[in-house]
Amino acid sequence: MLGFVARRLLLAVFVLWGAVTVVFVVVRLVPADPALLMAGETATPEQLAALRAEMGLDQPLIAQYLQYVGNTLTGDFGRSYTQFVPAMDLIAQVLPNTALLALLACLLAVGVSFPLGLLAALRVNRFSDRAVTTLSLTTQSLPGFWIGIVLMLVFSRQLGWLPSAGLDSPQSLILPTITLALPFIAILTRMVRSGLIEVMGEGYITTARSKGLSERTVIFPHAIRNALIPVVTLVGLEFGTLLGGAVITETVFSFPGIGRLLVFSIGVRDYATVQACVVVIAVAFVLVNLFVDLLYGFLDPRVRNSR
Amino acid sequence: MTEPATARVDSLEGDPPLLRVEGLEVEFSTSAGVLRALDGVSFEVRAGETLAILGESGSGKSVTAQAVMALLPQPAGSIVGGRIWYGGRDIAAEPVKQVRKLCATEIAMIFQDPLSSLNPVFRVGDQVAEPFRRRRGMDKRQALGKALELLKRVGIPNAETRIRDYPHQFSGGQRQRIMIAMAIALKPRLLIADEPTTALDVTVQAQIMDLLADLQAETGMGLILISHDLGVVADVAQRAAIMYAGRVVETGSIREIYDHPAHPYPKGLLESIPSEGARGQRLTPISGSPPNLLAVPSGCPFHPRCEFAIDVCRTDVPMLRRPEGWEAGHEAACHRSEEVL
Amino acid sequence: ACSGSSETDPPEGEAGAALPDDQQNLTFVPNYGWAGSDISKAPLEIGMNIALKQTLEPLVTLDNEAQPQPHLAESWEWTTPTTLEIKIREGVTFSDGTPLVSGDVKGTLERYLAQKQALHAVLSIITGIEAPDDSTVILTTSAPTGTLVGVLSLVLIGKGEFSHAEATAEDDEYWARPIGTGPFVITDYVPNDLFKFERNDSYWGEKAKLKTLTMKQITDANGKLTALSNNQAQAVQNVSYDQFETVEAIPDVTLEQFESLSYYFVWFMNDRAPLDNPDVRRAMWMALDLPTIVESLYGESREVMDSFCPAAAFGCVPAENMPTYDPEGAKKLLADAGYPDGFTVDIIFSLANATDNALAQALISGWKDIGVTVEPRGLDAASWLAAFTGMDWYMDFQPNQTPTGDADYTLNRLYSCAAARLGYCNPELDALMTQAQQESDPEVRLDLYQQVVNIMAEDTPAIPLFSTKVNVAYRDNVQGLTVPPTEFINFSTVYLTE
Amino acid sequence: MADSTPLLKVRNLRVAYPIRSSVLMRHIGDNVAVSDVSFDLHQGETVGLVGESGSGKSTIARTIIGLVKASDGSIEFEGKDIARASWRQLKSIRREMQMVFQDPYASLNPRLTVRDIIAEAWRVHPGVVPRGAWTSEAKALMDRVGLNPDYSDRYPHQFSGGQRQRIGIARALALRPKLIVCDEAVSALDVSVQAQVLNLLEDLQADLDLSYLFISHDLSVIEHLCDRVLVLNRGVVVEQGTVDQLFDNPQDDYTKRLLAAVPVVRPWLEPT
Amino acid sequence: MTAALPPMITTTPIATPTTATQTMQRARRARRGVKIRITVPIIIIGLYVIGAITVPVIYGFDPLRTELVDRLKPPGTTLSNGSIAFLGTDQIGQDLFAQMMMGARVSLAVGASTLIFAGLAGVTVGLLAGHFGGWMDTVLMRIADVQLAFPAILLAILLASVLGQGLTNIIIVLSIANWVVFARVTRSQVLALKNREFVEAGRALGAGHFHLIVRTLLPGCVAPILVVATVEFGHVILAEAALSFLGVGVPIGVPSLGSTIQAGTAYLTSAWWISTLPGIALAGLVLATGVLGDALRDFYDPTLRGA
Ligand SMILES: Nc1ncnc2c1ncn2[C@@H]1O[C@H](COP(=O)(O)OP(=O)(O)OP(=O)(O)O)[C@@H](O)[C@H]1O
Ligand SMILES: Nc1ncnc2c1ncn2[C@@H]1O[C@H](COP(=O)(O)OP(=O)(O)OP(=O)(O)O)[C@@H](O)[C@H]1O
Ligand SMILES: [Mg+2]
Ligand SMILES: [Mg+2]
Ligand code: NI
Repeated sequence: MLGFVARRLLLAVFVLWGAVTVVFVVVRLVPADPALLMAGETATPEQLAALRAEMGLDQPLIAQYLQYVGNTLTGDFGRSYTQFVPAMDLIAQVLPNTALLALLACLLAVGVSFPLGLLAALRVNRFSDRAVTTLSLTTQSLPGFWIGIVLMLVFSRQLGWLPSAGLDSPQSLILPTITLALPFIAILTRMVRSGLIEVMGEGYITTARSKGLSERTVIFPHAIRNALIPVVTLVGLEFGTLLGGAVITETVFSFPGIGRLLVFSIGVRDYATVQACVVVIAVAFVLVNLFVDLLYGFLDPRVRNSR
Repeated sequence: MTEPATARVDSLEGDPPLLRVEGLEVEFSTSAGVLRALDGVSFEVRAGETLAILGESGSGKSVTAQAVMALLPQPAGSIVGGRIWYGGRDIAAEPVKQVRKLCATEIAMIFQDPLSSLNPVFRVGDQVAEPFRRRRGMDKRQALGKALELLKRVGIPNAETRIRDYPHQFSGGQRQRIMIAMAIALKPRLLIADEPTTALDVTVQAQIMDLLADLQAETGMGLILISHDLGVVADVAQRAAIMYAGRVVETGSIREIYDHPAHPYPKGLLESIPSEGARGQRLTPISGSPPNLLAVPSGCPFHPRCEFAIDVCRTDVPMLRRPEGWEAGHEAACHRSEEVL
Repeated sequence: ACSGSSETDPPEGEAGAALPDDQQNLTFVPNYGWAGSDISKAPLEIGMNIALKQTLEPLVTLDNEAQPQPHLAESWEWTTPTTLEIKIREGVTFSDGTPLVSGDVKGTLERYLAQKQALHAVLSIITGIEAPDDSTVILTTSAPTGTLVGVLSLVLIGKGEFSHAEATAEDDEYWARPIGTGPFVITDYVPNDLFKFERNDSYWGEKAKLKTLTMKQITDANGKLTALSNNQAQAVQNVSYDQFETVEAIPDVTLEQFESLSYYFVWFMNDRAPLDNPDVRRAMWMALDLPTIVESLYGESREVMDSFCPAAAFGCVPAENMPTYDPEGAKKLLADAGYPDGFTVDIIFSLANATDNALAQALISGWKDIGVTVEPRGLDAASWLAAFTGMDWYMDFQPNQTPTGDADYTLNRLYSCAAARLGYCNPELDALMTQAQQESDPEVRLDLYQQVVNIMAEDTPAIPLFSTKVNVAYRDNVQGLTVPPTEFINFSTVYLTE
Repeated sequence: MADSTPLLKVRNLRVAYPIRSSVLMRHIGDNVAVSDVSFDLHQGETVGLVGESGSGKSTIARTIIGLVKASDGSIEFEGKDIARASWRQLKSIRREMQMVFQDPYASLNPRLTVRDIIAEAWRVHPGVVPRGAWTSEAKALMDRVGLNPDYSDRYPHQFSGGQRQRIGIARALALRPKLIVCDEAVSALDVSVQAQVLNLLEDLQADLDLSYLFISHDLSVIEHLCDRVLVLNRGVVVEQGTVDQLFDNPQDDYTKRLLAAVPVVRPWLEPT
Repeated sequence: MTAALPPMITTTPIATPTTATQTMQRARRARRGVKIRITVPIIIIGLYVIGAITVPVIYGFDPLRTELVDRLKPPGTTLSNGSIAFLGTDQIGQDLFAQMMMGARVSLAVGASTLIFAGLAGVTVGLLAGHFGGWMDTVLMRIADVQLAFPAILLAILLASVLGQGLTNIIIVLSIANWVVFARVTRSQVLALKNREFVEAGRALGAGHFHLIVRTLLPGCVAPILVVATVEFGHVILAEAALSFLGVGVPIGVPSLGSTIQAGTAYLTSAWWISTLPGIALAGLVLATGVLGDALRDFYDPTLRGA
C-alpha cells in the first residue's frame, strides 16, 4: 500500500512538473508583452527595457525557467505584475470559493446521479429508464452558460428566490452549484446506469441470487460496490475539470473564483498569477486523483497488492 | 412438436422425487432470432441420488440448471413451457421472487466458472458467511465462525487467516472449493453442480468429487452433476440424462447407458473417448458438426449426423421411450433404438 | 424613466426619509472593470478612477463646464507664465490620521511623472516641483500652458512617504491598496471582482452618507439587470440600448442618461497604401450610414458626432465640412483614386467590449457596399494593445475619452506629428494646436479649434463615429446619484431612502 | 531416431518472471516458473507435457515459441540458438515453429474472416505465398483441415468450437512449419469434437512429417497421441520417458498420484 | 430436515405465458429500439448537414452583412426587402434561420475536424501506450494527465492571442483538449485486447509492432472509439459555444451555433428567439449524436446483443 502511494506521488510530481513547464512555455509564446501592458501605449523603448529588467523578462528563457521552477519548488510564485502582492495571496482570496463550489457540485452530482442511475439500470428499457436517459442526454446537450443564465433569469429575476451575483451568503452558492453540477449529473447518471447494467450481468451477481438473497441485497452491496469502481475514476477526473472549468459558471454568476482570476490574469498577461493559478489547479487535480486512486484501492482489492 | 411429458409412474422407488422437470422449454431472444435452448426437457432427481447431465457444449445443460433456480439471464431468456415440480409446487409458474426463497436453503448451485462467480471486492469469508447472516439471521461473528468451519471442511489450508483474503488471491481449485462451501452452507436438499471441475487438473478434480460424495453421504442431498467428462460422471453418478440440442436424448442408469447406449449420440460420444490400452489407435468421432439452435434440423435433431437415420427421423420428433426388454428407467429418444443397440 | 438631465439632483429628494445608517449600504455595478488598483500606473482608466476617487482625491475637480474648482488645493495662481503656485487645503488628513502636506503632493506628482503613463504627455511640461512649506507647492513648466490645472484633476494625491520617483516595493504596495483623504476607505479588494469601501468618518469635507459602498463587477448583461431587479445591486452603470425595455419593465427602477466625454472612432493608418490617399479615407467615411447605424443600434443613447472629439468637451466645435453618407460618391472617389474594384484591408479592435461586434459588422457591411473588403481582426485586450502600438494594422476602431474635458487633450495628444500614432502629420495643424494650447483666452481658443477640426475634416485621418451617453439604472430609493461627463461618479452624496 | 540431430533441443531452461518494484519498476526479484528443463524433440515426433495447473507448461511453450524470454539455458531449433538469433533469423525460425492455442475462440481475431486469419501469416512473412494466391491457398488449407472451403469469408463466431480449433490449426499450417506447439489445444472441446481434432493432428503428422509438443492435462489424450511424455511439477521435470514406460511403470511419486487420479470411464469394469 | 413432501398438485396452469411473453417482447423491442436509435439520429445529423450546406447558399447568406432596420424582429416578420423571416432576425438584422444553418455549418466543421485531429492523436497515443506498456505507457499517460490538469481555457485564450481569432485556433484548442479521452479509451481497449490470445497468436506468427498495432489492435478498438467519437462530437460543439461565451470563440463573420446563442443571451428577456432557437437546434444536434453514441454502445455491448 505504501509503495502504491509512493509511486502515485512520484507520478504526481511528474504531472506537476509537466503542468508547470507547459504553462511557462505557453505563456511566453504569447506576443503581447507584459511590460508594454504595464507601461501603456505611450511607453518609450527605454522604459520598456527597464520594466522588463525589473520583471526579469530580459534574462535568457532558460534562466527564467530555472528561476521559476526553483521558486515554485519553494512555494514562491512571484508577485503579481498588476496587483503588486504575492500571486499566492490573490489565489488564497478566491481558491476556497471555487473549491467549495466544485465540492458542492460534486456532492450534488453524486447525490443525484446515483439514485437516478440506479433507477434507470434496474428498469432497463422501461419508462423510468427512458425518462432518466432522455433527461440526462438533454441536459448534456445544452451549453452550460445558457443553463446558468436561464436558471438565473428564472430563479433570481422572475421568482426572486435566490441571489444571482457574488458570494455574500450561503444562498449565493445554490445557483452556481446547480449550474456546475447539471452537466456532471448527466454524465454521471449515464455512467452509473451503464456500469450497473454491466455489473448486473456478471457471474457473481448470479451467485448472489443463487444464495437466495433479496434483490435489494444483491444490489446493495454486491452490485453497487463493483459499479462504483469506474464511476469513482470519472468523478476524480471530472473534479479536476470542475476546478479549472468553473470559469463559465463564475462568469455568469460573477462569482469570485479562481477561474475568473485565471482568465483575468491571462487578459492582463500577469504571468506570475497565471502560473500560480495553473500550478494550484494542477495540484488540486493531482491530489484529487491521488485520493481517487486510494479510494479505488479501497473499493477494489485486486489493485491493492498487484500494482 | 413439443411433447407434454406424460406423468410417468415411477417404478424404481416409491419415494416421490425431490425435483421433477417436465417438458421444460426455454427460449432466448437474440439479435438473430428466437432461440429455443430447451425443448421439452424432462428428468427427475431423488434425495440422496446423483443425476448426471451430460451432453455436448451448447446442448442446454447450464440453461436447465438456471431455469430450475430462476436464474435465467433477464430479459433475454424465459421459460415458455413445462413444469418444474419441487416440494409439491410448480416453481416454473411461481414468480421469481418466490423461487429465490428456495435458493440456498432448498436448492443450491455451484457455477461453472469459479473466478467470475465470486464477487471480487468482498472477502471470501464474508461471502461464505452471507447465507448465514441474511437467511438465518445470525450475527456477523457467529456467521463468520460458521464460514470458517465450512472453509476448513472443504479443505482450504490455513482457513483461519485466509478467510480474510479476496477471491483473486486463491487458486482455481481453491476458488471452486469456496464456491462449494457457499453452496452447501445451508445444507440444501438439492445441489446442482455445473461443471465443477472443468478448469482443474485431475488431482484437484478427484478431491472435489470426493468432497461432494462425502457431503451427499452425510446429508442425503440430491445432486445434479453437469459435466462433459464421462469419466468423472461414471465415478459418482447413479443415473444420467444425456442432452443434445436442448433435449434429453437418453436417460437411465449410468451403467446401462455406458454399456448399452440406445441412442446414436451417446453411443458416438462413448466411442470418441481415447480408450486406455489402445495407444496410437485411430479415434472414431461423431461425424458432422453440432446443430445450430436457431435452425434445428427437422424431426430428430441428430439425424444429419446419424448413421442410422431413416426417413421417419427426418420428419418425426422421437419421444423418450423404453423399448421392450430394457431395464426400468432406461429410455431413449430415438426411432431406431433397437438397431442402435 | 429616461431623462437626459445632467444637473445635480437636490440632495434631499422628494422620496421618503433616508434609511437608518446601518442600512446605508449600496452596491454599484460599474461599466468598466479595473485591471489593477494602482491609479498612478493607469491614471486614465475610467474604472479605476471611479473606484479610487472614493478614496484618493485630486487637487482640483472639473465643474460641468470643464472648469477647475478647488478641492485639495485651496487656491492656485500662475505667478509667472510658467510658474504655478498651489496652496494646499488646511486641516485635511488621510484616513489614518496623518495630515496632508505639500510633500504628499510633490511625491505623488513625482510618482506620476516617473511612471511615464498615459498622462505623461500632458504632465511632462512640468520641469520642477517644490514644496517650500507644508501647504505650498510650486510647479515650474517648460512653456506657458493654460490646460495644466485641468490636467491636475486627473492626479490623485497619495502619501508622499510611499511616493518616490524610484518606486520601491512598499510604494507599489501602498498604491495598490491606498490610504487616502477621500470620503471612503477601502476595506476589501478582489482583483477583477469587487472593491469594498466604508465611510471615512474623519473626512475633511461633508461626510459620506453611505455607510458602505461596494463596487461589484458583473459582466454578463443578464447578471447586471438581475442583480438590480433582486436588489443585490442598487445601481448599475451602462445598460445597453437593447436592454432599455427590459430595465423599464423592472419595478421601482429608474434609468437615467448623462452626457459624457466618451466617443468612438475609426482610425486609419494614414501612411499605408491605399489609405495614404485622403480621397480613399474620405470614401471610407462616406460609405458609412452613421445616422442609421447609431439610430438602430443605440437609439438615443449615442449621438453622431460633428467633430473629432465629444461635443461635451471644450473646443470640440462642429467641423464645417464633415463628409456624409453617400455610397455613390464614395464609389466614384475610389474609382478616381484608382480603386474601381475596391481593395482589401483589415480592422483591429479589442474584444473587451462585446457590443462592438455588431458595430464592427455594421461598419464592414457598409464598406462592403462600396466594394472594399475589410477583414475583422478581433483581439483580446492585451493583444490588441500590442498590435495597436506595433502599428500592425490598416484600420483600428475603439472607444476613447477626453477626460480633461478639453479638445487639446484629445486632438493634440493623438493627431500631432509628435504623437506619431496613425501615420498622420500635418505641420499646419500642429502649429494651430500648439497655439491653442498656449492660449488662455477661451474665445480665441474656440476659434483656433474651429480651424483645427476643419483641416481634419479635410484630411480625414480618422472617422469619429459617435459620442456616447452614460446611463445608470438605479433603484428608486437611491438618491443623489449623478454621473459627470468624466463618468467619475462621486458617491459621497449618494444615499438610500426607504 | 535417437541418433539424428533433434529438431528442438532444450537445455537447462530456466524461466523467471521478474518481480518489479512498484515505484521505479526496478527488478527486485524473480518468480521462477520453470527451472532446469532439458529435453529433445525429433522430427516427426510428438512429445507430451503434463503436470498440474501452474507447473509451468504454458511457460515452456511460450518460451519456445518466443513469446517469453528464457532467463537461462538454451533453446536450439535446427541447431540455431533462439536466444542468440537476430531479429531476422528469429523471424525465419518462427516460420518453422507455430502454435495452436488453448482457447480456439480467443485466439482468432473476431474481426477477420477465416481467409484473412490464415493469410495473416503470409502478410507477416512476405514471399511465402504470392498475394494473388492467398485465397486459393487458404481454401486449400481449409480443405486440408476438414473445413468447408466455401466458408472462407465467414467470421470466427460463425463456427463451432471444433471448427474454430481447425481454423487455428490451418493458420499454424499456413507457413508449413516443422514444429507445432499445442497448448491445451483440445481441453475445451467435448469428447467427440476432441476426437475429430486429434485425428486431424495425426493425419497431418503422417502426411507432412510434423512434430508436436503437446500440452494437456487430460492424460488419456496424452496417452493416445504422444510418443514421449514429460511430467512437470513446480517447474521441474520430475519424470520423462516413452508413453509405455510412463503409463505402465511410473517411477516418480507425483506421476503415480497423477495417474491414480485419472477417472475411469467404466469404473465397473476395473478390477478392484 | 427431510420431511415428507406434500403430494403433488397438478392444477397449476402450465408455465406462465403472460410474464414470459412479456419479457420476450421487451427484449425484442429493446433490440429493435437499438436499430431505430441508430438510424434516426443518423438521419437527423444528415438533415443538419444538408441544411448547413444548402440553406446559406439558398439564402445567399453573407455573415458580414447587416440589415440594421430589420434588427430583432420576431419570428414570422416580413422584412424590409419583402421576405419573411420565419424564425425572426437577430441583433444585426440577419435572418435567424439562415444564420443558424450557417452556424451549424461552422459547428459541424469544428466538431468534425476536432474529432479527426483529436481522434488521430489520441488513438495513436492510446495504441502506443497500450501496446508497448512500461515506461512508454507511463510517460504518455502522465502527459495525458498534464493535459487534464492544465486548464484548456488558458490554452484557448493564449492561442487566440498568438494566432488571432479564428476557426483554426478553436480546432487546435479543442483537439488538444480532447485527445486525452480518445487516448484513454483506446489504451484501455488495447489493454483488454492485448491479453487476448489472438494478439499473442499474431506475435507467434512473427508479426512486428506495426503489424500488431495496425492490423490487430486497431480494428479491435474501432467500436469503442466510434462510441466515444459520437459523444465527443457533442462535447466539442458545446465547448466551442463555451469558448464563444468567454470571448475566444469564432471571429465575427464566422457565426457558429454557439456564438449565436451566446450573443443572443443578452436578449433572452426581450428577443428570446435569438438565443433559444439556435439553442434548440444545437441541443437537437448534440442530442442526436448523444443518442447515437448510446445506441452504438448498446449495439456493441455483447451482453445486450445476445448470443
Ligand atoms: N444469455 C443467452 N442468450 C442467448 N442464448 C443463450 C444464452 N445463454 C445460453 N444461450 C444458448 O443456449 C444454448 C445452451 O447453452 P448452455 O449454456 O446451457 O450450454 P451447456 O450445455 O451448458 O454448454 P457448455 O458445456 O459449453 O457449458 C446455447 O446454444 C447457447 O448459445
Ligand atoms: N506473465 C506472468 N508473470 C508472472 N508470473 C507468471 C506469468 N505467467 C505465468 N506466471 C507464473 O508462472 C507459473 C507457471 O505458469 P504457467 O502458465 O506456465 O502454468 P501452466 O502449467 O500452463 O498452468 P495451467 O495448467 O493452469 O495453464 C505460475 O506460477 C504462474 O503464476
Ligand atoms: Mg454450461
Ligand atoms: Mg497453461
Ligand atoms: Ni434418431
